[in-house]
Amino acid sequence: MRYLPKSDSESREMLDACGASSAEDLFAHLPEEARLKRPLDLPPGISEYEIVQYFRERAAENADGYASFLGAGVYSHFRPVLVDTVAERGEFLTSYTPYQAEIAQGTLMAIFEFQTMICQLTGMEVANASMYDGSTALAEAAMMAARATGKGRLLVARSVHPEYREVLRTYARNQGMPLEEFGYLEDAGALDTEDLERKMDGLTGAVIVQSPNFFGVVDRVREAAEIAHEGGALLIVVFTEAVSLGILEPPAGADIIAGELQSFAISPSYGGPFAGIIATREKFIRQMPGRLVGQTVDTRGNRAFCLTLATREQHIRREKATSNICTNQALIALMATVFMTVYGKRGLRELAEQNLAKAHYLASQVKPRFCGKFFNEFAARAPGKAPDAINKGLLKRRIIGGLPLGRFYPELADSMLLSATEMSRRADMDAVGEAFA
Amino acid sequence: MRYLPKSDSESREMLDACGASSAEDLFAHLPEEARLKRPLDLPPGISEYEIVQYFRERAAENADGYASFLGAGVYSHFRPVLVDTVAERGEFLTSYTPYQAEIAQGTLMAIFEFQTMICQLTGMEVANASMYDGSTALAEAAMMAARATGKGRLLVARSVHPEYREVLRTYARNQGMPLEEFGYLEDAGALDTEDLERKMDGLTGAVIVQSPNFFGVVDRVREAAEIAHEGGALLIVVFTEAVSLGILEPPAGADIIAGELQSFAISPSYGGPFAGIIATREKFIRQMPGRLVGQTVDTRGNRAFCLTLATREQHIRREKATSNICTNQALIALMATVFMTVYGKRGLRELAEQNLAKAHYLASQVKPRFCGKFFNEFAARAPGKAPDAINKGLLKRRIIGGLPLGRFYPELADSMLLSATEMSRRADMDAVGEAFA
Amino acid sequence: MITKVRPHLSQNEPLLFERSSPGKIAFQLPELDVPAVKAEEALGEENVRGSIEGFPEVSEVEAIRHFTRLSTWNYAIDYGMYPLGSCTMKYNPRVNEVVARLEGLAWAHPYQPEALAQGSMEVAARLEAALAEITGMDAVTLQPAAGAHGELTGILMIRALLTRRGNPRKKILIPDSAHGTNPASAVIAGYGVEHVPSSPTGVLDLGALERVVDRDVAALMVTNPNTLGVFEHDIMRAAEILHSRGALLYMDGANMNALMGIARPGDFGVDALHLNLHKTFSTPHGGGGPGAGPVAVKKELEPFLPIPRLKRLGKRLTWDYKRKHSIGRVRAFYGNFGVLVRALAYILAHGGPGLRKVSVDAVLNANYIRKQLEAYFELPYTAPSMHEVVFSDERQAKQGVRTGDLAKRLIDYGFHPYTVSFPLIVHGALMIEPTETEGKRELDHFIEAMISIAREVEEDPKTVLSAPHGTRTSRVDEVMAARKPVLRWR
Amino acid sequence: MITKVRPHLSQNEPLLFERSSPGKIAFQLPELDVPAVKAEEALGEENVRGSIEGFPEVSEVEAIRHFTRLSTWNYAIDYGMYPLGSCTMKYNPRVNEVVARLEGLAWAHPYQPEALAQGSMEVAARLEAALAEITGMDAVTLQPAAGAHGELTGILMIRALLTRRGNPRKKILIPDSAHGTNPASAVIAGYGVEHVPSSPTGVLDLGALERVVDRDVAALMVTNPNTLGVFEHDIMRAAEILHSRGALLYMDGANMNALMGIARPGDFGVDALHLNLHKTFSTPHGGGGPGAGPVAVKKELEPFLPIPRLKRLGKRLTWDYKRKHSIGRVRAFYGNFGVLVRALAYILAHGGPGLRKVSVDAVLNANYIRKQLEAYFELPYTAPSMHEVVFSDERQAKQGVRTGDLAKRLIDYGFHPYTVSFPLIVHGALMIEPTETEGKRELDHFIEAMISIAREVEEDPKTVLSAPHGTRTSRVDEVMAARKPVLRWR
Ligand SMILES: Cc1ncc(COP(=O)(O)O)c(C=O)c1O
Ligand SMILES: Cc1ncc(COP(=O)(O)O)c(C=O)c1O
Repeated sequence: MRYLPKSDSESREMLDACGASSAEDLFAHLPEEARLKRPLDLPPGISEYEIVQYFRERAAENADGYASFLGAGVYSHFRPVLVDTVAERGEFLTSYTPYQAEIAQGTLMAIFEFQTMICQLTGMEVANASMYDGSTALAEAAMMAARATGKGRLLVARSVHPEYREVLRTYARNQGMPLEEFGYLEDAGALDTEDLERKMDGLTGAVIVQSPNFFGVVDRVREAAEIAHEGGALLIVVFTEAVSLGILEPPAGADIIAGELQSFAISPSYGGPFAGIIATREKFIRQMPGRLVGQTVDTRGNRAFCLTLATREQHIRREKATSNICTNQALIALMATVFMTVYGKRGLRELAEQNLAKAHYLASQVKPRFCGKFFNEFAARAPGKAPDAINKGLLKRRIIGGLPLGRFYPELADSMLLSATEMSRRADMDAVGEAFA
Repeated sequence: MRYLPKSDSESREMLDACGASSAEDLFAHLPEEARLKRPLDLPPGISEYEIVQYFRERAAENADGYASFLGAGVYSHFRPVLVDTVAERGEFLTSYTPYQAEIAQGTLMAIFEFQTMICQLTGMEVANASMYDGSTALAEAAMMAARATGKGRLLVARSVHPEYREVLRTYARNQGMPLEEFGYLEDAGALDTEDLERKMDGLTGAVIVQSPNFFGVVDRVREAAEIAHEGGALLIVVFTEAVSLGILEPPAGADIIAGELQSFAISPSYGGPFAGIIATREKFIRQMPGRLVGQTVDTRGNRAFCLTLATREQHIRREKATSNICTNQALIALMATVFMTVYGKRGLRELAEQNLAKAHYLASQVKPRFCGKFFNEFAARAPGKAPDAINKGLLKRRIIGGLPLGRFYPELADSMLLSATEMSRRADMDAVGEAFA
Repeated sequence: MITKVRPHLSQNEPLLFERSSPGKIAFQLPELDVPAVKAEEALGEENVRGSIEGFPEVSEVEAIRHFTRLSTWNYAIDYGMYPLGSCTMKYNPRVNEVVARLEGLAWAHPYQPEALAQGSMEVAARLEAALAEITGMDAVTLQPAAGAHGELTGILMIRALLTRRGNPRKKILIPDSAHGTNPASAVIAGYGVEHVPSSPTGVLDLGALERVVDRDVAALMVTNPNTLGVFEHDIMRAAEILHSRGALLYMDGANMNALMGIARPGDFGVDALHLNLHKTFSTPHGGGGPGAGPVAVKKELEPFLPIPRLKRLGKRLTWDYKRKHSIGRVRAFYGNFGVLVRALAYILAHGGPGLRKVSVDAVLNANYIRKQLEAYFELPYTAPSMHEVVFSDERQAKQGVRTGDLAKRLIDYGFHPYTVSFPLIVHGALMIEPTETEGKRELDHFIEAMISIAREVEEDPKTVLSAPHGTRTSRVDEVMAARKPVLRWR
Repeated sequence: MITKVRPHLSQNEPLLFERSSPGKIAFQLPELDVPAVKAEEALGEENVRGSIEGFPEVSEVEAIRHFTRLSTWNYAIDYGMYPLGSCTMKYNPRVNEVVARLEGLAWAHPYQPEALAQGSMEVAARLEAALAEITGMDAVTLQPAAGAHGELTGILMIRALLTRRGNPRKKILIPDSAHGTNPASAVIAGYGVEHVPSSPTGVLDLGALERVVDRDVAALMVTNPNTLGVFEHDIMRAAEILHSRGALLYMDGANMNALMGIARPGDFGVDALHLNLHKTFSTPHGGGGPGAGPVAVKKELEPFLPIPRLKRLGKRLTWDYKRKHSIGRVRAFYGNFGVLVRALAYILAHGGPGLRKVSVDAVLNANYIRKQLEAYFELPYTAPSMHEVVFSDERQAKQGVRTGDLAKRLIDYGFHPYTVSFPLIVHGALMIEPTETEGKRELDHFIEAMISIAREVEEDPKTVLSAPHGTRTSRVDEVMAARKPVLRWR
């Protein structure tokens, strides 16, 4: 086998050294009844070329070469070439978690830069080195808020990504954290703060909102913050479209931000791997889940970096840890770091402006469902035309339309969620307009 | 511009330091009449995404996704992924010719390994670090032979690649080296050694043959060697299909081997960049063109490598150099080195065996034109069907057929040259068979 | 004598923020083909941010140099052996990176119509089937993003099953040799944790188990081979005890690299286990992730798998969301799909016989190291080793040198250290897992290095205590980092 | 003080052949879908070779480690400034590597039907047009594989034109400052070479030129800006002299990086020139190649361009082979096409204004270095600098330190050396070309390093004479390598 670096004679020598007459000897101590007595029922190994061929065929079974207006938590953005150039360097790709700081300064410094940029983007004071994704980041943020406030009840906006809420529910249910949802305004698609106020109580540890919310609407975070804080709860703000932070004021009043960085040069990849983050205020740092890199010095006085505050983590604290997370999404975070570096201060703004312009052009071709302000995504409906019918027509033109909302919001069964980014071409948007007309 | 790393304020500072009030000042000393007084008539720069888009569109105008039986000096072989993994490392990709040995040991040692493997493959004693391609390697080999023998006349087999002969003619004509061609046997497609003997004379410095020759025929190198040597000439043997060396006895009796390594993981790339090589006997080493890497030691006694015997080269010897070559094809040679490493002793043999089997299967479906033994390429004809007509039919099945030979050999206008490699699929070969039937 | 490395120059590099200069750019966007929009109008003035303070401003060449220079400060598998016990740092085949980036796969949106996602779904289905066969289990979910996430998912399913049976029970038993994620995951699943001491030979103590398994115990979480690299000889008896008392057996499958084609959890009594595709199945660690932690279960647990489940309808695959007993979702979408692609590529490359050879070679390598080093280092547990071997620093500690010091010194010899101080049941552990992708030459270098260090401990402990000496960064002050946390540049 | 680099560990690695062990493999081929063939039968027993003695036998992981380890012994642009004069070592954009590998381009066979190669041909046509505009010439061939090959091609065309006019003439005039390829190429084109001395200010000496241009002179080969980095102020007068006597002006365009959008050879009297796409147009050097050396000519020379020529027939492009005055072929097929793709990508990225900015910044960088270093190093020619500056070691030589020593010491400071000992008219030359892709920070580091070395020469010349000290390989014995050549492993 080409990945195995021992010749037969080397294996023989090593077996001899071990005093084993054959490889079987090495397993002789296993209980007989636990042994597999037949070969695995898997075909023999294939060559590199056949592997590529196999996956090419699979790729061809997918929608290759379609324009798409799907967003809903996963966005199509240009991926600067440098991102893969960096991520494919063996030194980053094939290294482990940087526990041995002296030979992992490259990864450590990049994470430190990542943490810094996430803070700059979100306006928070500290950010961790990544979570699995946005949805689990939210669940962890909720548990973090419960620890910080000593109160487990969660009040979650229905305009938070439905799948994020499902994940949250799974965690909350088993943690014994009561979870209640509050609504959105039928006209604006923004938070129904009256509903929130109504449902707020003294047991509530966290109010959870998303902005831009699942409908793309830039939401009323400040109001939510006031209500949450008045009730002694923390405000958790979720984002799924990181590019929006290039132009939107970071959520003022948030105590914890849980977000998804897929938009930062991470290909949609059928839903993962992506990278979640948690950013918060310094005072909550001991409650943070996930790894943190800190700056320090080496014995010669040179600046150095290392993993730190590990007493929050499972490998030290075990059942008392702030989270069970161990392996995270480091390489994806690195890719996002390269993305942020390439775009930089001016680029991220310009990128966000292009998204804004494209989405507003698309919106001008169709009928937005809500009147709330939006960034690069919005709900739309065509009187008398079902979303599925519109999409079917678009598919014939090799365009994947929007996400029909009925799946998650029965009351919005007449609407679909459309996203436009810098990659959206005017001609395709015009085609969507025609399909809606 | 994203590739330019100076901010305006930095440029300003630097201009100040230079005592220039503007960038224009730096060019003020140029003669006014030599200056371009208008902007270049080229459109403004475009983004990375548009560049990719532009070339994708061009790629789509080419034959993407066709099976092909074209060979004729450029062969389709699987490219192990490792080849690009290595060649894309910035340390290899973005370094210069290794003149400064202390910080170029990576490139130097790889070339030393390359030279070694080329010797092992060809049975020669020394090999250089690469030439532009096979055709110029041949021209250089011919001039080398003339220097070594003091005789300039060249006798070239017509079964040498026609474009190689054209290049040779260009060099020979201007070097004042008379060039004559000799024929091939009408039935076997092999050297007409009688014709060679007839044309041989005491002024001939080199006899030039190819094996497998342009028709794919494993040629009569030994006989040619005898005739050449008897006449006091050197024998130059050309190869264009390096994979053949995995199974064919290296050309016995050759004094110089000039070859093309495209088959070693170099994509066809519309004809280049490839890598030529010259290998020869130690006694001709001072006549070799091109760079050579040698083994030596550093001041601490560690093994080290450096460019050597530079007194043959243009930067030292100028008009007395063995060649004008400077920049060569180092990265391609590195890729070939990785290829040879991946396939190794067993793999290159197995690869050659697969080529042999595929070509012989294809030959069994059509009518070979010659009876000479062949490796992975052969001429074929279909009674009553013109090559162009056959190819036209195949194109409809998304198959590119063979190279019609009439273009280079009017007497073979009824034939085409077909190549089959490990990549050729049986179904496609069957389709070729049907087209010939 | 250090023979594997020599000192060389390595480029320094400031933080990105220190490199920035106003107006430098590394990007260009295509020109807008639609009218520009005034942000203040579209978003409301109060929602539009000013410029992002401190965000980098560099050019493309500076960006590539920055990250290239940083990269050279890392050690990596591509440089050499990485014997981190429990982490299975094996070679990461590069073809896997190529296929994961094929456009049709990499650009598939999780919500694109199923008819236009059959390729991705087929990849998932084939991987599920292969993992089921390798583990001997009945059903697999690919949703969990890493091992710990898989543990949580598995324990939640156990909880759901027990709840359905009438009582979720209260606690999970966990051997004292277990990985830290096990207790942490159990707690997130809503359970208490009871640690069970290992037997004097480092394995499950059946007597103790008999004593502690009562009606409050939901499951035992066991790692097999355990973290000492020892196969749990009594695993089937343990399963019987648990099952007879209504509890389940969860296996941490992090060490499956020892067992492929050799023994299957499904055949030795396990009810649920997770796999770490970033260990056994070679998906790259990437400096800490991403991974994937599929969970395989027996039929009984199948109804509780997370939604959605992949289902075959004739020739088509579909996502099934209507599963009333499901624990729900543990992650948005379908898992770390790009990681799954790589793992399947790895399985296809080896095939059945190849995977068995992987395990055989992994075990051979560990035993070879054990044999060569046991004269120099204390072996606290002498049961036969599978894929890894755990020594202790007992002998070296007498000279004041601890496992962490030995590890740092190993860096000077050109290796990444082994895993330090884990498992906890070994005081001063040296946990060494070579994996199957190390050849004899590299192993011999490692063995020589370890022996040489053992000698240094006797003759010149100071050198070991102050290691590493050859690296661009000498020993890092972790205490200061934690005492005065600086977690971002300002 | 050395601030740009620190020592770090770097992995040793034996030769592949020393790593081999019988039976190890790094390959697998798909199973044959046709019957196997007995080699002896198909090829004749006498034609079948035995196994290739000494050929490597390693596994994939060893292969990747081998080349990865080797790679880390190199310096590269991606590490930092590479101020090799005359070589124009600028940043190599990575998007160019991506587009050159697009399948439809990378897998195009040179003999595939023209109708199925229009994309490649369009790339070539667009590049020809862009290069013609940049140089101000009328026609371009892309066939030459490198600069020297372009020189040969250009001189052959001149020879063909003169032959057609009745007399090919006998010699090419070449300034003593020229690159070695110039005389070597002239000789291969069948000419003799006459070196013409530069003027005291380092440029063409018109008076001398007047004297030597006679009926035997076919052409003058001049580099502009010349190898001192100085623009040939009298180039137009020189052209007049040559033209009036029936000779031509060939320009070595290696230094076009100074002139894009500033001045065009076609406008200042040049009849033919080559470009080095691997210099000015940023295609990567790859440790020595591949490059591409397109030749641009004036109308008069157009009939002599190599075959085939690209021709537009309505909307289609075709290769024209029927050109009776052509010099013939200089290379099989159409040139280093993959390099052409990269160069066009570079031109598209910059566009007209961007290319001009390239030249402006390249010239600014060189002048900045000159200004900062002229107090420390002798400037033998003081004419204004364009894209590079050439100092001499005159002052340092007084302490016994030569340019080669200074260069080696520069390595310790974290830089690749400048070009040493070229051009020949400067005794002990330090030829420094920063290119436009160095930022102020890197330039300042370089300047500091040079000044620091100048100081070391005064205070501690031994350190300089024995440099480099920080590299894994210390100064290499080139004399021994040449005296007892070992050119392969045995
Ligand atoms: C034995 C064991 N269990 C669980 C884990 C946790 O897996 P992950 O890091 O994928 O969450 C690890 C790895 O770190 C491990 O070694
Ligand atoms: C001035 C000059 N002329 C000619 C050449 C030769 O070009 P090439 O190396 O591409 O053959 C070079 C480069 O090495 C050069 O610097």
